[in-house]
Amino acid sequence: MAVVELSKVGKQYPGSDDLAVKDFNLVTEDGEFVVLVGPSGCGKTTTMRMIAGLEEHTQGAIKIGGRDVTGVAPKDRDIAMVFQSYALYPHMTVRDNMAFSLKLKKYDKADIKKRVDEAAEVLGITALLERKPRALSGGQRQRVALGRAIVRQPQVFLMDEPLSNLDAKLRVDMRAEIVKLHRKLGVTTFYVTHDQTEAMTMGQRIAVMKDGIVQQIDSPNNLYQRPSNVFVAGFIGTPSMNFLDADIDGERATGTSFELALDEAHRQAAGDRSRIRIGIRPEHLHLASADDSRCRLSGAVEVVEPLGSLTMIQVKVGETTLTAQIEPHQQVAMGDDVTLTCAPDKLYLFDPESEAALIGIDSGVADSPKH
Amino acid sequence: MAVVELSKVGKQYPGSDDLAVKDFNLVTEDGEFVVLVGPSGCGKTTTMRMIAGLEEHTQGAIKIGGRDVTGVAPKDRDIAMVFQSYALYPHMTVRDNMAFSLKLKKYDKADIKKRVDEAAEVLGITALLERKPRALSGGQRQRVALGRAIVRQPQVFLMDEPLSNLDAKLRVDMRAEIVKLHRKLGVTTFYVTHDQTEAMTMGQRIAVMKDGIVQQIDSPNNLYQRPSNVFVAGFIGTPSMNFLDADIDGERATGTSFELALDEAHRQAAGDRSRIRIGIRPEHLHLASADDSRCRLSGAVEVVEPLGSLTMIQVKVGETTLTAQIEPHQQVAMGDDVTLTCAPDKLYLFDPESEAALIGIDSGVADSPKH
Amino acid sequence: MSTATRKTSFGGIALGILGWIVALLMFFPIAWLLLTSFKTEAEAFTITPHLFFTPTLQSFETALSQGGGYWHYAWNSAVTSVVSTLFGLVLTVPAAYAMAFYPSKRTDFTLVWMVSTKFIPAVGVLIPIFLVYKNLDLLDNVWGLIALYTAMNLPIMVWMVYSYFRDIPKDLVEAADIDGASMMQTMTRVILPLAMPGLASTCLLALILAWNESFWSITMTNHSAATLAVFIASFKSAEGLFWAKMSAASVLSIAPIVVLGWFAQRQMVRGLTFGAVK
Amino acid sequence: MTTRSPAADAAKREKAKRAPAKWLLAPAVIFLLVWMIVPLGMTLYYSFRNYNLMMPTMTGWAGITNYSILFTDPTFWSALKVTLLIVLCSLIITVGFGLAFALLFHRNFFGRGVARTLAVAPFFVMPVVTGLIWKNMLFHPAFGLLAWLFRLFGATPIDWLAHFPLTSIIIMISWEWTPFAMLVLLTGLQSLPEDQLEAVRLDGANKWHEFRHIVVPHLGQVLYVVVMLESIFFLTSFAEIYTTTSGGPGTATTNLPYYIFQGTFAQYDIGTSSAAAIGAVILANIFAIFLIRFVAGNLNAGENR
Amino acid sequence: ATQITIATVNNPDMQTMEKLAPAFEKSHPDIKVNFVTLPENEVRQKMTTDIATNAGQYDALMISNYEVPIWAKNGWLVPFDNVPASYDESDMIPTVKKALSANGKLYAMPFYAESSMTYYRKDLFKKAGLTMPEHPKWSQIQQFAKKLNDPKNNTYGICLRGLPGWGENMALFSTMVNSYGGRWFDMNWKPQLTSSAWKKAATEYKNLVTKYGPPGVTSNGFTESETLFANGQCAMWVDSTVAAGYLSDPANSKVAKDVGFAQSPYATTKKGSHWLYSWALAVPKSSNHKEAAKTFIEWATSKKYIDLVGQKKGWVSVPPGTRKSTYENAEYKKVAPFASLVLNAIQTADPKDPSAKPVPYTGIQFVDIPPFQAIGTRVGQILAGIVAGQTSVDQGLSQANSVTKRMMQQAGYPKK
Ligand SMILES: Nc1ncnc2c1ncn2[C@@H]1O[C@H](COP(=O)(O)OP(=O)(O)OP(=O)(O)O)[C@@H](O)[C@H]1O
Ligand SMILES: Nc1ncnc2c1ncn2[C@@H]1O[C@H](COP(=O)(O)OP(=O)(O)OP(=O)(O)O)[C@@H](O)[C@H]1O
Ligand SMILES: [Mg+2]
Ligand SMILES: [Mg+2]
Repeated sequence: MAVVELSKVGKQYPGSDDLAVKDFNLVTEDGEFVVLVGPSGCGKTTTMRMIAGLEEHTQGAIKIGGRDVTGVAPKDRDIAMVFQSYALYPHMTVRDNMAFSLKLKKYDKADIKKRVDEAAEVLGITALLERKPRALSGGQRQRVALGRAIVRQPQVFLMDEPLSNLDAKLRVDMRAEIVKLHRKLGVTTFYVTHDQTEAMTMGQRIAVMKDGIVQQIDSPNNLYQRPSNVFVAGFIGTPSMNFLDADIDGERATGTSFELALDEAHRQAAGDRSRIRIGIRPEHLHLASADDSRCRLSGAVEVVEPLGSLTMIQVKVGETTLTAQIEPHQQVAMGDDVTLTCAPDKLYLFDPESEAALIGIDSGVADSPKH
Repeated sequence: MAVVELSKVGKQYPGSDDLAVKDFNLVTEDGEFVVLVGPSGCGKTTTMRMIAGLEEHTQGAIKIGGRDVTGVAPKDRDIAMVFQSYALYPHMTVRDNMAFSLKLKKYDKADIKKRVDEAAEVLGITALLERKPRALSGGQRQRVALGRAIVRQPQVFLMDEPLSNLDAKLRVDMRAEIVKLHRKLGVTTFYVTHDQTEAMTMGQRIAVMKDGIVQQIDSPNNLYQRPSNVFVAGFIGTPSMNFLDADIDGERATGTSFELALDEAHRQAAGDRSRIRIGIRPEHLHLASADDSRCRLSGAVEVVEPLGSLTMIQVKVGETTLTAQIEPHQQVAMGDDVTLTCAPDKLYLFDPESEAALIGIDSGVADSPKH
Repeated sequence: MSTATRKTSFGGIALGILGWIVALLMFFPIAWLLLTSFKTEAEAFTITPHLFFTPTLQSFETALSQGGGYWHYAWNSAVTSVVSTLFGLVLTVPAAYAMAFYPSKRTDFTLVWMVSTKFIPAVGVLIPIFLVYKNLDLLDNVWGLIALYTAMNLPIMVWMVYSYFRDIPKDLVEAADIDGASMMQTMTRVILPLAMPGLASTCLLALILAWNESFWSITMTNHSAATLAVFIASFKSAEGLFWAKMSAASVLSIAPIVVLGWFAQRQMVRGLTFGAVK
Repeated sequence: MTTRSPAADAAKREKAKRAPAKWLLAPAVIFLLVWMIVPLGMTLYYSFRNYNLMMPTMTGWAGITNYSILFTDPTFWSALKVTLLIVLCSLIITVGFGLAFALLFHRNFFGRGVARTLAVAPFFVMPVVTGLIWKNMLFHPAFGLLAWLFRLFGATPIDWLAHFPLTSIIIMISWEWTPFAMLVLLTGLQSLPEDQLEAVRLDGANKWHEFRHIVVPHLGQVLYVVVMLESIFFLTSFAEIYTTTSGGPGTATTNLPYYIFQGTFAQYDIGTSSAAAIGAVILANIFAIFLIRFVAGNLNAGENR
Repeated sequence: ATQITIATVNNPDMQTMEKLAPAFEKSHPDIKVNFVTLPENEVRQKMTTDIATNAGQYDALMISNYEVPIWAKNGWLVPFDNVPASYDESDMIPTVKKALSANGKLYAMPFYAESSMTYYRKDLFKKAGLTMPEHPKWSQIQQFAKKLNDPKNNTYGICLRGLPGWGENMALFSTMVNSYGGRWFDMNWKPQLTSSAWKKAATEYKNLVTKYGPPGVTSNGFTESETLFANGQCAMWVDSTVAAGYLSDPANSKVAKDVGFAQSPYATTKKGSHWLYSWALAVPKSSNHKEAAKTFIEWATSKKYIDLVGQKKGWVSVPPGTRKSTYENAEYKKVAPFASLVLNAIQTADPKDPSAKPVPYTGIQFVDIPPFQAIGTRVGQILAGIVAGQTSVDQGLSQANSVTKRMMQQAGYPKK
């Protein structure tokens, strides 16, 4: 229930030369759900810790609810956080761990009990309430850590990979619960995850970071459709986008053992560049049916991964290995020579030098209103 | 490079009434890659710890390489383990953490350096080698924990969610590296994960556990196609399988606002049951095109989740909410009334009482040889 | 087959026996003292030690009544050591907390400085302190002794508590911060419970040091504030060697702290593993 | 508006965040300051004065006479040597045995609680009583138990305090302080994260490796405390010497505190004793700095955050 | 009532005084007496710090004839000017009175006084066919010791003080030095510790205690030796006269019947061969209750008090050596066969003339100057070192000599 403003926020750890986070700019909306993603070590946790006040930012300014919180102690920022390392109090039972902040706020005993019980119910840890953390499994500890945050109604939620140790099913449930909670309380939330599905389904906006620098902050769909550069394009979407460097030759882009037709929009986007980087998502590559000659990539199948609902194959095209997602019933074996095709409007173009995006795709799907 | 045999292995934690693991039976092949999956707290870590000898098994017997290891100290079992909690040595640098076991074995200095450097390279932590764990991010720590295991060539690898804190891209890379390593060394490996893709792609066999009891141990494809019961069916596959209880009425199975045609095989499997539980995977549900009348489920769309490469929708059919996976270009909005359809041979049938499977599906895809 | 019985291996038994040997050897001098205190003087003072004898409480009776009565000294000992330990704790915990969780460049220096004050031999500052006490009218005064002991133990307590605090993972403090705990609350509800074994050892140490202190109590008190150290000293006389009586007095003087120590050390080694930090 | 670098700003904020810490620290610091500065200042002052309790007429500034008297006294130097010997030997013994005992009592065995309780008991004993017990009942060449044991095995009893005075003192001090080391280290062992031990076991470590590479580094901080505190007490050990050997025979067991004590209570020469006290303080600080620089550098690694 | 605090040594006689104090309080209802009773060293430290810093914690001090003249000279003590006639000052043994006076004024009242003498076991002597002369020589003592030494049966030839300390081994040893014709200082305050008399005395002493003495002699002081003798483990013992009563008391002593007495041994001269020591009560200037303190002291050192002890504790236990009347008392004579010997020793001990050669100091077993306490302590330690075999006699004595020289210089000697 507060707007969080980060302007040019940066962090340099003492004893380190590089900035762990650099020039982070972001103004959330009130009650927005922002997801931070990025490779390991890119500065997500650091950003969260700066918002929480656990780490002093060494550059820029942070405002919460309009107030500059520089120098404000964590406890006065009214923030709840799920730590990546859980940081449970080892000497307290699960119940006490969860009730701790409420007790400090002198909530009514009955009220505390109610809230803790509710949260435990939601998290499926009711049976564990009287245990100490050391008698819990990894996932159970993580849920307690989550529970400790959600019993509160803070101004801002910070959740650092709160579901990373849960199985898929529980994860989906927890995800839904967090979304529900967010919808109910409308608390501005920062959420770190490395799970694409989580990021895409939960985030109203997603900030993609790399090496401490924010690459793009945008809605999930926009990130998917119009990534701002090669990094974002490659990072968002699993399996990740295939990249091919090609020469532009009039209407066609050609490279070793492939040839692609470019439509008008793409040609324009490419401008007068003679070399271009093309991005194709695995789900847009299909086994060439009949003779769709406009877009063709041939090579030998290197890997076949049947995943049940679909099958992933890797095809060596020239020097590049492309990943394609095919239907499970399409029988392909390792070593087969196959030809892949892709609709021209599903091609992403990038400048090979600057790696900036030139054109994305438009799946026609707008971001659905979230939460 | 050793066969691991678990016979009727069980574990009861002191001070706890329930068994954390019960009657675990498994004989690996030499060099097999076994994945353990199951909900949080089901006993995966406990199982691993018993194999490692960190926890005494209170029932049954464990053999490694034909030798009963009951009472054998962990250090004499020649096992490498990646801990869920990392368990890095806080006072050693990353390099020393990784080199430690080799130093103990009095490997040659140069050899140690080579191995550590190689592993660090693979894990992308070369730049961090001289840091102490406390100056690492969560994912970096996890990779160090992994590195500490893979520099060795033990008899058995135990990996407890070794990639849970990594981003999708890195995870795919790491996954590939682990598989490569496994192929190279042929070390029998137990691998805990809650990531379906990891489980399906890496495991030669997957053990699905629930409440300390193994539900099914089988190849990934078999698990997907022929789950032994409702739990496994629901647990394997994301999003998870939809279940509908229906009355059998000759050739059809009917329930509130749906009606499905059963083919011969299914009718036979159902036997003379009058009530049946039907399972349908989201990827087998499609928006009904034209008039496929054999299998029809109608309801209102509750949730639309566009994930880029596909869109997930939830449809309320009778009292049940079904998840379906549709193409992103199929425009559906919340509140729309839709009709879903499913090929009859994609239906799973279960006994509603015992929850045991009656018939699975056959996608025609055999397990590809792995590793 | 259950394997839970593995613990009783041969090595385990051997180490257990070793443990007991160590314990008995260490305790032996005290046991001997105890034994002697129940002997008559004649039995106590023999070339060949008497192991079997009829115990007598005679020595205790004499010892209890010496120098105006044991209880007066015991009470003073108890008051000075307990109160000085409490004072010490009140000063120590905040200081150690600040140093452990909000370290600055000066922290190390402060610590060294504090500890370095302990290196001064007591006799070296005896005359100055005596003069100061004389002027403040604190000679032979329980409060004077308490202040002395507090100062004497403070650096040690700070140092110990500091080191125990440093063992506590920092993210627990951070978690408490986030949970909205004030510094005070973090200290009392998170840090102190976790550092309990450490605090217990520290307090015990302070208590023991104060209880056993003899130099200051002999020089700064006469009677009204005299502690057990003075009581013991009064047995060292030219009257002859009365080992039994002296042993009885010694037993009486160390008994309370030994008993307390035994209880406390159970508390301190209770064991607390951190299961919460990943 | 002043323009400051953001980094300096952050540093300032960092400082501001620590501000309450100052207040927490203040009472202890002020208390100690008053307690130590006043007497120490007076001692320093006296060390430059002529001040002998027995000769009230001999007063006035002494310049560095007291110091020159001190430094030309061979006993002072031998006291220095004795002090260091006591500290070093006792440290090695107590820390060594303390660590061994701590590990022993960290294991579970039958009656461990009771055994541990017995083993720590010596630490609770007053140094004065320790002196009495050892001097009279154990070391005594005629009536001592050790003498009896020697005779039992046909050996000639040793007059410990006369022939091995320093060894005897070190034995007594070690007997008293080994339990302390053990107790503190045992407490330290309790907080050793189980998972690190498990990791190292899987890494193929035997008990020694486990101890050397995990336990010792983890105990680093605690070990450091033990070494530091024990150094303090050993440097200033007095009661044991006072009750047994009185610094003798000769000056074999006269350490610095006892030397100062004699200066104060046999010579009543406060001036020279003060100079010696200042000398002791300087020695102590050298020791402290040594410990902090070298020992801390090696052991501090065990910190756990 | 006025509260007075008295610092005393916890010797048996002082403990008796403490126990009898209620009698005084009864007869002087306006005075209440508190005791601070500690061992000699501790109490001396406390008293010195107190009096030198003018702290005024004590109203009466139990000090010895070593301190009295020095403290009196420092102006720390109040003289006993107008002692009531009933006190009968003239009854005091003159040597004792002289030792407690300075500038002709009495600064402390003797509580008890002692000299030294030789104790021996009549039974053992008889068995060995030996006789102890009235006034033995050290050489004779050595011969006896050699004959009587029987460690197998836990009987040793001779027990002598070995515990370092100016009041312990040095007290005895100084008398030995004196009787060998040695002295501490020449008339120019030059230390004489390397003289042949010292060497002879030291060699003799070492010889006696190491060859014929009990083990662990360096930790035997008066107390330990007394216990040993009472336990029947010494054939001879040269020490303070106060032990006579204790040793004759069957309650304490296994050898009460067999103990014999002789004069203190001598070598070349009888001068200074036995010491004079007295515990006496004095009033410090810093006291706030000087009159009350005096009243108490006069009571505690009076004839009446001696009678009181005689009645309550038995006549063996009365404080000896202070009053002639004690030695004329029939009851005392009855229980104390040694009485005349002791009286003689005390009366013939002359601190003013302790050595065959002239000396600039007073004191037999000590030198009555402030630095002596430190010197005696240090030399005592060196002597113990000699006995323990740490240094040779020559080395030890030359070390002792230079230590003494240093300390004398430090204390500003020779004085103009
Ligand atoms: N030390 C312990 N004492 C008592 N119970 C324990 C202890 N450790 C684990 N348990 C319980 O045993 C069960 C199995 O735990 P385990 O750690 O094996 O789960 P897991 O399958 O690894 O779960 P996760 O995926 O959450 O890590 C859990 O219910 C847990 O609460
Ligand atoms: N205390 C520290 N001192 C120095 N460097 C640090 C410290 N903590 C983190 N870093 C470094 O700062 C960078 C950012 O770390 P951060 O923890 O924010 O990463 P992250 O995005 O949360 O990664 P992950 O997904 O692996 O948790 C990393 O390169 C890390 O190594
Ligand atoms: Mg992180
Ligand atoms: Mg687990």
